[in-house]
Amino acid sequence: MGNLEILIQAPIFSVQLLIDGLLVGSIFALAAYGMALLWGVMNIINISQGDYVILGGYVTLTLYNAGIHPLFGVPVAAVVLFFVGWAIYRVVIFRVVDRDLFISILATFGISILLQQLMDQIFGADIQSAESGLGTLFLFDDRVTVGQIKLVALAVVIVVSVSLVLFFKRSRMGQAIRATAQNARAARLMGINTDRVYAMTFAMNAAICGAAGALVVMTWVIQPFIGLAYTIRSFMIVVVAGLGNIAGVVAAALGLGAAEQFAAFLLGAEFQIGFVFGLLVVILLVRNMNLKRQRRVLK
Amino acid sequence: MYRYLKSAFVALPSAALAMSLFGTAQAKVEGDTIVLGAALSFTGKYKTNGKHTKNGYELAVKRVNEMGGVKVGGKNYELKVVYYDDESTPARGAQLVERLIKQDGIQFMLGPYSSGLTKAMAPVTEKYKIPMVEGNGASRSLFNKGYKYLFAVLSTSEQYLAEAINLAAEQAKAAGKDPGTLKLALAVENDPFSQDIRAGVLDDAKKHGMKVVIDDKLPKELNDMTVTLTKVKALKPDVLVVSGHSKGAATAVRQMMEQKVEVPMFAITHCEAADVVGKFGPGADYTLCATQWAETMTYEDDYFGSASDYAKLFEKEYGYVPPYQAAESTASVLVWVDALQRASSFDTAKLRDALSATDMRTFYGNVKFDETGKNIAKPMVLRQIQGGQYKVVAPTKWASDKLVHPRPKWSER
Amino acid sequence: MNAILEVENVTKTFGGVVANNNVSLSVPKGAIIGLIGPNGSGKTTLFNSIVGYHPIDSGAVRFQGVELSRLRTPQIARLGLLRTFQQTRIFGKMNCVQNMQISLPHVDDGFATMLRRFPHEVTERAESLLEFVGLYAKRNLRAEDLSFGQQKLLEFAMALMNEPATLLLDEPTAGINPTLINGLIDRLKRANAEFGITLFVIEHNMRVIMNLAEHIYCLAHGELLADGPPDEIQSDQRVIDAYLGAH
Amino acid sequence: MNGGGKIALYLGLAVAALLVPQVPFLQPYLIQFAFLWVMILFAMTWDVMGGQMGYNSFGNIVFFGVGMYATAVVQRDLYFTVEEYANVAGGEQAALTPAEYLTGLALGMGIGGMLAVLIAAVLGSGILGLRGHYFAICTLGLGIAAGELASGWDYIGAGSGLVTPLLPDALGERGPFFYYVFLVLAVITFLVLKRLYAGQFGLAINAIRDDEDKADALGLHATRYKTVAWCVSGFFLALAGGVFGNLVIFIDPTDVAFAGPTFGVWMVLMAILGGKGTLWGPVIGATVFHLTQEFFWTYLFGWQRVALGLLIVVVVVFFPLGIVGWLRERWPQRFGEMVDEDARRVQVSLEGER
Repeated sequence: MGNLEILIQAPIFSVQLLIDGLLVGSIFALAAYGMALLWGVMNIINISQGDYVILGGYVTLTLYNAGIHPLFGVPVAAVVLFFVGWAIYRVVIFRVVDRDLFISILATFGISILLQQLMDQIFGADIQSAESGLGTLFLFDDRVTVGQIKLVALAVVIVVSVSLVLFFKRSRMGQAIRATAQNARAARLMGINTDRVYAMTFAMNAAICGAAGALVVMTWVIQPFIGLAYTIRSFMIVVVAGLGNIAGVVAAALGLGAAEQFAAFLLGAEFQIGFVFGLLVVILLVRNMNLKRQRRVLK
Repeated sequence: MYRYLKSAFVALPSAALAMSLFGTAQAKVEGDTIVLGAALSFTGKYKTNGKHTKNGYELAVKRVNEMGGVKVGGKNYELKVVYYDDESTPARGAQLVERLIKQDGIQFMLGPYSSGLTKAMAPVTEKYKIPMVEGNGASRSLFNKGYKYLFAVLSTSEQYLAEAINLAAEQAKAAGKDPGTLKLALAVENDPFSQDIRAGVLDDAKKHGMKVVIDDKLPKELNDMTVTLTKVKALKPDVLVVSGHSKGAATAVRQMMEQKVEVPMFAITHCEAADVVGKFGPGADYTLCATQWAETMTYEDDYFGSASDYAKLFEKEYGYVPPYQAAESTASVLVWVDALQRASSFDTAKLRDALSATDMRTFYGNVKFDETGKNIAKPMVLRQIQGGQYKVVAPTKWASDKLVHPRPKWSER
Repeated sequence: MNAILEVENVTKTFGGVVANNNVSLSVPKGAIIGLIGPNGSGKTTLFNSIVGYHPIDSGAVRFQGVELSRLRTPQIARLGLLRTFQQTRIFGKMNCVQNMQISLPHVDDGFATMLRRFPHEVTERAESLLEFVGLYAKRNLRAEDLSFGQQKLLEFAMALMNEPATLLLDEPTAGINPTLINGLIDRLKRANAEFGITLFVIEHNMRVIMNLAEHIYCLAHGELLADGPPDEIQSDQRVIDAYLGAH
Repeated sequence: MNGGGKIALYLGLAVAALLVPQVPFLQPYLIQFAFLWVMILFAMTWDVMGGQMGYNSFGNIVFFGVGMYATAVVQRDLYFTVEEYANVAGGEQAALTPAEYLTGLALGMGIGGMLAVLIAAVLGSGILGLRGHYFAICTLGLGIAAGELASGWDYIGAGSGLVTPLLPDALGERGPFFYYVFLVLAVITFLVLKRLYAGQFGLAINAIRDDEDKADALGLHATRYKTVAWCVSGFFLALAGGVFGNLVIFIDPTDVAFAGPTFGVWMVLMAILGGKGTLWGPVIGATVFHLTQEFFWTYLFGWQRVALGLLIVVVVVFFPLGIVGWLRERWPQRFGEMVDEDARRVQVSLEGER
């Protein structure tokens, strides 16, 4: 465990890992929040979640290649993805909303493969990135560096979260979505057009992911086939945080981000993704053991 | 609507059955055309390099045909290549090579892109005794299996960055230091090709007695190297070697720049493929890049003229500067042409012997195979990016410029 | 008569909400016992506690002298204490005969029994029980294609196939066509008399439970309110108040 | 279909399958057929869990990979040291005699199969407690984690992969050899599953699929059945994986062994396409899928994966019952689902008793 020694002898580097992890986690939080929204409102687990993130990245990249500053990609990707999400809902998702959960999982898996392959065809399989040109903050004698774009990402995450909370509290659509989440049948009886609510929810989720993707392409790199890792992270965060709990989602996302950085540092970078997926298995098992001890009423 | 959809599910497979079973079978030589076969990555993670490979093959075929084709047994034949898409996965590659040999009757094989795919295909061609000339499978483990029908025009991957280690040792000696005091950091992707690079580097480091302080494997889904770079900052190695195809190159150069990581020597592969100069401009300066071939080299042949002539022709044809992956591919076709003409026969056993006796000059470099089938007549070169230009700095024979060592600190640039 | 099932001071809370508070009751062997109470009075929770769907907070449940509160549902079922569900549960994609076959008692199951094919006698018995509940003609239909009432009957037949010593029935007549109810009561009684199965029945339909049970317990707000023979309960003011109060 | 017809059908299929390698114009396609048997194995073993038991696993590929690696490692370590194998000196191939090759293969498959059973039993005790989508996603994570783990483990070649020994010349061509090995494996798997489904095991896992709580309430040893089902599924997948490694020769940890995004998804799709939860569904589904895929590959050059994604969506959304499931829905009488008209009288009289 030579890596552990480094951290013990130079604890400043764990600050680096922590800061990086938290900022990374803030981007996970966006995608995870979208997933919680879909899951809560429509009872759909969206495997193509990560692919919307990557697609948002490509939208931003297209702007960047056209000479526009990639920060504009955040709103633009959100808007474009909103319509993509709407279209996907209208073509596929509305047919699986009320069906068996596994059908929606598999259908979104299909969409995921489809999106990946289309992105591969259109944008190529190479990794690409957009330079925000924002520079880097240097702390502690240059030993801790923070890309300013990551701070921007954090700011965007905060803005999006706050506006989402306001949206759900204040707007009519937001209230309709909450009502549908609680009881779709009752909402329908109350005259809420749940189909519209679902479409809106799905499109909003895609938009949130799009914004996250814009941040990803500026912070790291994108490539058509790396979406699934974001999906799994989102799922894991939601499982830990629970549905409809934005504070919990953010906290879990930040925690995951930090845990990943430390795991990669200590175990070696090649085990980072394996760590994420292994952690998923462990979390689900622990959760299940806890559930077993708790409430089960069968009628 | 649904009903039609459902009947389509029954109709489609029947049609598929008929078509896939009775697709046209081709022979190795059709009339006056010699048919070569290749499974390449047209989709998936190696898509871009698959395209370079195909363009390399195609340019060679076009040029050879323009210049009168291949003369075998007193008759001139045109060349043609049959392609399949291996989707960048070895499972598919193994399936396709069978298909090329058994269904399409291909007897003259060209290589796929990447060591992994070549590893999957070479044993099959070996089994059927079909010669394969390849330019994109560099892993040295391909050449210790005793394959008799595999020929590679490239330098094997353990040579890619070994030169950088020797360079560092030379610099240390010149500065009056013992190379044994140098600290080495490695961050290498977890795939056959990059792991071979690692093995080569480790061998040379051992030779000089260098100490390896970081030996990270990078994941295939790499998009962030912060943790490795944090270790670099903590342990301050003298040489940092990164290899992870294009994404490794791009990520490393970018994050080195962003996080102002200071290291005296920084050597990577795939600079050209990742276009680090175009993407990161001055941030890419002073990076050492390994390359199989550079258009500034002084090789020549009858088909393309000099290396730079080839580069011009390629750019005219496909609109971009040829990366070495394309040049290797073109050279592979030229090796086939040479062997076919010398053997003057379509017999695969004779062709194998002709191939193993190859000793020729091409725009890409000299080609002469050792008994394991790898090209031993051509060195790897190391280029350093200086002011946005690739300058050959090693080996000495080809060096056009002097190495800038150590890298200037970020604050002094 | 000795008690086959004894519930002693069972308390169960769900996150602060007391679902059962200090409930004690006993079911004598061979009897038909009723359990009534307004909605939300904790009847189903008590059933769930007895058959081990969730751990109880305190108290004891004994079946034929065996303490159940630490056992899990399938183990309890194998002891011969079976329950049916308020919202009928059957194996929808399997046909009625298969539903019956898999309901065979699993007491002696080992790894070898996994491979067992069902002998003719089992099928015979399955069919005769289906006939007993009037589903013989539909035995080859998928269970999900049956009407709701028929599914209830099937579930009952499955329970009989399992040869339990005691059967807990959660609202056996809920949702059943009134014209079929008499037939069902008759079959419940026959199951009790002919197969010797002790019945413990949650029922909302007063007419049914008065007709069926020989002794009735009444729960309200998670506590045992009253117990006694049907006539007594029917005229018990507290029970009447509980029902009225609940509405 | 009556009993005699059935036997005739089975015999006909068996004879046809055995004769394929003898037909001259099919000779070049034998490896394709071998892949077809692999696909059928994939679909059948997945269906034990996903179709028959309702536990939709995205992680069955783990067993495939485990079997493949176990077999390859046994084949390697039985006759070579790791060092020797990686660096066969003097240009001599790592050639085996037929007896050595077959011993290694058989032993490796045996060990791989047992290892898969062990893993299924150990993992199953925890993971099979998860229900529905939690199980699906958990197994998805498991499959990918296994691939990543294999990519980091040097003993099995890590990311550089592992090369399996070549088929010795004395055992004939690759085509017929792998054709027959996979044919035998597929047939054995089919027969074992057919036998299992015919008895209590089949009904029990069907019951777990339809309503696990009810199965629990009836006293069924649900956990035992679930674990055994996963072990059975894993065992045959591991055997298939062991041979598959020898067919493909080069084992890449994420693209060949633990190939979740390709094989892992295909096995689900094939079972659904054919009709999950039926005996013949996976076989038919795999056949249709394999042919369609070949068709896509040949005629949709470069766009085949797009078409595949589209196919998944269309099948899942519009055709979730699958071919056999649809037939069954369309003509339930053919599958024995009908009211027994003769017995109707009995029921009427019972209902009319009072």
